[in-house]
Amino acid sequence: MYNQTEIIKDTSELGADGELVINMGPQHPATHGVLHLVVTLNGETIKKIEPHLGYIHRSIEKMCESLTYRQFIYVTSRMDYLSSHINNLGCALLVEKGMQIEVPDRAKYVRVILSELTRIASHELWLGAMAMDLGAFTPFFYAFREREMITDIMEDTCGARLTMNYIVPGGLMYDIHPDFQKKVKAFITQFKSKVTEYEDLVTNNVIFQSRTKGVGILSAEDAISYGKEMNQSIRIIEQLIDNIPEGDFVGKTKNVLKLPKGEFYTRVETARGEFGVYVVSEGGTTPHRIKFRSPGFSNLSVLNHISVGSKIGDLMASMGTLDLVIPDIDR
Amino acid sequence: MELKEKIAGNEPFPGIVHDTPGGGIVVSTFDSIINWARSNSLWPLSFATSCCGIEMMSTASAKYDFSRFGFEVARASPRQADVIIIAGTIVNKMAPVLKRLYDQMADPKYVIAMGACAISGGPFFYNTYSVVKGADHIIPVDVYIPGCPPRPEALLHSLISLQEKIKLGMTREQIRGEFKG
Amino acid sequence: MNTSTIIFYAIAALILGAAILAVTTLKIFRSAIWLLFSLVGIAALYFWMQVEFIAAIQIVVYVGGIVVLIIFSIFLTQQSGKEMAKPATSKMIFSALAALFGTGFTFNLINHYGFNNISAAPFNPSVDEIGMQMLSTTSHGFILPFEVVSMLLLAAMVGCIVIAMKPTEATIVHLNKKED
Amino acid sequence: MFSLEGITTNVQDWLLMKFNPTMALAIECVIVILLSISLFAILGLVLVLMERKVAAHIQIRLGPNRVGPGGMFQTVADTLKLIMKEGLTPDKADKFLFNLAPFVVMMVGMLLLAPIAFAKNFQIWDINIGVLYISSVSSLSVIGILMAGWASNNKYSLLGAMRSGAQIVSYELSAGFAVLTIVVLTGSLQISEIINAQQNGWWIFKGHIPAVIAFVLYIIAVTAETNRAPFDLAEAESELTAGFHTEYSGMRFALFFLAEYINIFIVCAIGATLFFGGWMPLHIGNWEAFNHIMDYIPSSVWFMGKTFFLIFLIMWFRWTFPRLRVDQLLNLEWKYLLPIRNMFLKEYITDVLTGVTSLLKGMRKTGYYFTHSKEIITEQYPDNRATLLMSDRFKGEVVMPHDANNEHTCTGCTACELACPNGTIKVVTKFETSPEGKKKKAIDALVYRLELCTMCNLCIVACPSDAIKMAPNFEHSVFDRTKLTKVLNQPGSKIREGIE
Repeated sequence: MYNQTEIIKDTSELGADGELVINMGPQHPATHGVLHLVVTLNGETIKKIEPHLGYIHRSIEKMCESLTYRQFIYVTSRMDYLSSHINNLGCALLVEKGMQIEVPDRAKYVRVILSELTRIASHELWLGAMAMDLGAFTPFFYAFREREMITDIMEDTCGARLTMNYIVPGGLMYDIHPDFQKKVKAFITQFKSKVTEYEDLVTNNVIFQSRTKGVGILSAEDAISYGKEMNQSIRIIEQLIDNIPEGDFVGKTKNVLKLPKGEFYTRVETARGEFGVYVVSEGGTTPHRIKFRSPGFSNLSVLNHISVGSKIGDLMASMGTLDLVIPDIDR
Repeated sequence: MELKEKIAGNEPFPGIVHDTPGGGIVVSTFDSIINWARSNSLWPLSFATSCCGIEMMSTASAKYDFSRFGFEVARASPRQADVIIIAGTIVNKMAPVLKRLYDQMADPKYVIAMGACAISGGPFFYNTYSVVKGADHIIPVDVYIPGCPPRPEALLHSLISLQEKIKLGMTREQIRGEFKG
Repeated sequence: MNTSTIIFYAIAALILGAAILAVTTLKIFRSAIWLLFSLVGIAALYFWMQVEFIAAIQIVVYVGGIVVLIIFSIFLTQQSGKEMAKPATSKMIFSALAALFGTGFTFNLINHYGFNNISAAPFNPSVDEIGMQMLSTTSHGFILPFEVVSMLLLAAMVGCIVIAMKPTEATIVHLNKKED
Repeated sequence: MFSLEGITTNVQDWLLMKFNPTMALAIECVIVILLSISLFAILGLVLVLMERKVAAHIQIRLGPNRVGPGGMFQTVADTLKLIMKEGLTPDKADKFLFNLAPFVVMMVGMLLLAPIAFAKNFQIWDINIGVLYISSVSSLSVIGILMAGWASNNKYSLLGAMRSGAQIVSYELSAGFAVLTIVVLTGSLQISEIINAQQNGWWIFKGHIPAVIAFVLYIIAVTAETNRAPFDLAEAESELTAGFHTEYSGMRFALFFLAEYINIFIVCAIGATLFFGGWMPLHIGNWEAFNHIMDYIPSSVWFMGKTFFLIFLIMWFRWTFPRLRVDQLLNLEWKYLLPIRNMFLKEYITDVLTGVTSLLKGMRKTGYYFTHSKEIITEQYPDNRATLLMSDRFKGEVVMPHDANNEHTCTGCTACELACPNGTIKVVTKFETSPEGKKKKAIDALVYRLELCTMCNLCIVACPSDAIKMAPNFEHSVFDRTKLTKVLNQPGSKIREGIE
């Protein structure tokens, strides 16, 4: 059944003018998953990139139409799994907006802190993976050391390391772990002391700079701005961590959630861009139509534009900076 | 359970040491030496489709460090890999690619299905038209680890189980070889 | 027949065999590889003669330089992987005859030259001696050929740079116009 | 002073006594071949293990430690496995060249061993053009790589091979220049003479700035020539999967793998010979006592020590720096290592200085972690299983707690089944007749399919009687998929009194 379709184009022949057409992916270490790029090369210079999608298309949008408003949140964790928390938040916000549920302050604070932690974790992974794409293996291990601290915090509170499913419409699934504040503070101290390390190893490294400078529209400043974003996240967490108000962690909700008839849209900023949820409701317990605006998809579309004319090694650099999560693109 | 106990103690080099004056002689069979070598040198193919791939990276990271078992030589080329860890969902479009990757690997080769998606389709078992309901519909799987995604320790546990399976002569190839012989 | 002679004939067989394969194989890349073996064999012959310096130079220049260059140019041609068509029988016979004639002619020349027995004269292949000879201006010095060759190399390098130079914007526009 | 001189002379004397000279020579040849093959094998095993351990310690982890004491047999297992693994040849490959290529690469490595002086008077062939011999023979290895890349009939391999070719051919120039510095200082190409010239001080100290610059050039150039990171473009994993050896498997891949390390050993041995005096002990001016003590250390130890120091340096580079791009690689060679560019001297010097400082900063960081084993954060699963603290909230699997009387609190209301998004839980109910003759609904089986479960916790939240909960178990690996379908209620269990 599966081998009836011939999917990989036979590109064994050379293209016109001695161009070399290579299939990068679906299984290729640089594509961070199962992206298939048909790259046309002239020597080492890229002439054209055609991304082929669908290798991880799980029809999540269609699937959500058969799930209730409580259930559909958990699927969004599997889209952009590096910012699963933020995806969940976006969906929960939509439901809350649609039903006008009041969310207690405590839940709001915790949601923001966890989202920012997720963002840092995602960027840590980006840093490691980007360095790895450029051939440096060690920063990956240093970045994951700090990332592990975050996943520990997540595990304590949410019970999972990656796909949390902690946010429910109206608040949180259960209260934070008693050690939560202590651990977050410990993480902040550790992280601040290690940022210089990343700079020494990665952002200030002459090879890294020359690999990223002038590559596409994303340059060394972008690499640094990622670091700045992590610092901002740290600042947000610092402001909130001591002030988590007491009170309920979940607002009062009905047992069965029903969105009123109409169209709803919310958006949140995930680790790699704007994530939007658009729902058309017919008033039932499940969405009538749902559409996610995923950041990865728009990021990918820029790839051809920024890579034409650069070297094949640059492709890795620009794909690294785009920080693609393929299941987020294919959904 | 019995597997768990076996895993707890990592056997050294297979064989019996006979003490003789002035030293010792290790007596071992050729088969068990080969199995020992194969089980201790499982080079994974760097293949990941979704979330479980991140946990695979975590397993490689310093805290869990699967290099302690000698698994760290992740090969990008299927020709040089021994074990393919299916980390993530396999959709219908990916299925022939996965089959091809598996065919490209040199014998002996092992397969670990990591996470609910690879075992059965997991979250996408119902309601989706595009997901393969279990990677074992495409290629034979040696070890299954449930979880969504499984912890890094769980992946290590499955790798140790695979080692144990190889040492006990329970993999598909070994069993097939016995029938032939 | 002592060991030394056996080694000589072994090396000679390698050189000749590789050379014949180089011209008869139908795959162009293989042909380059056989040429390489032939050249390595010649280097081995130099080693056998204990003129190590020449042997090393043979490897550096011919194997490390020329053959790599040839291989690169083969890579850049389009159909390097394809087998070439078998040449016509008449052509083969003609080339075989030509080769035979050439061999016979050379053999005849060498045979009639009557080499003097020079084994008595000391033979000094040391590096400094070679250097001296290369730059000496006496009657048996090699300064003139040395300089001429360097001129040739310079010309070749200039040619390379001209070919490899990136065309300026103006020329590209000009060329595009021509195409239209 | 201990040296291997005695052994070689003894062996030769004994052989000459027993056999005629030709036979003795033949036997010596066999001995040398056997020795170099075993040296190859041992060096390969040791260097690969060393690389993995160095990498691990730089990367704050432990590295191989479970196969044999301290992981000593890890590479033995790897080698055995590679030998026993199937060797595939792609369908449309040029089979002859494909099979030949790894042996060419290997043979080059073997030939290069000949002029290396491992200890005082312990050298296979003290050829009078030693240094030239090495640079000429090492240029042969590029042929093997080009052959491998072309014969594989794979585009990634071809790209890798072409990169490798361009790289080796151009960096040979720099390496040659660096070597020539020492040749000029010594006035000889012979390895033994170069070593003897360093009796009163190694060239790196004696040669002042030119020797130091030459050494830096040499290290950079040989790192490139051996295709090591940051110049590992030929097998750049993230770009070209595995470069020129993408299609190789089993034994033939092992040969490439081994040849890489042998090449590193050789270039480092040559570097140690040229700049650090080979087996020559450290002598300082007139410090007679000091020099005397140094002489007591065997010459082979000196040689190996220096060589392994350089090998460590090259490994340190690999685990610190990102890879260069192909045009930058050639820029570095032609514009910086061979400064032929219309560039102001000031600009050149600032470029080099800023570059080198940034690289050194990175190396300091990795060096810090290498030397501070405290920083290692590896947790040793499964050895730490007893002490492993799992968060009690960790969602590992759904369980149904039973009390001592084998009673649970599940009423069979199917709330969990309804809440589950993908049908993981299935409640099979039955009707029990109570003693009073009333029919009452109860569960027959709560079927839980762990293979499907996504640990979303919705069932737990939905359960009105707290009958099920998440347990922090994670060791679920099985060989058989059907074992993952579980019945949560224990056999013979019944609902606790008073639960409705």
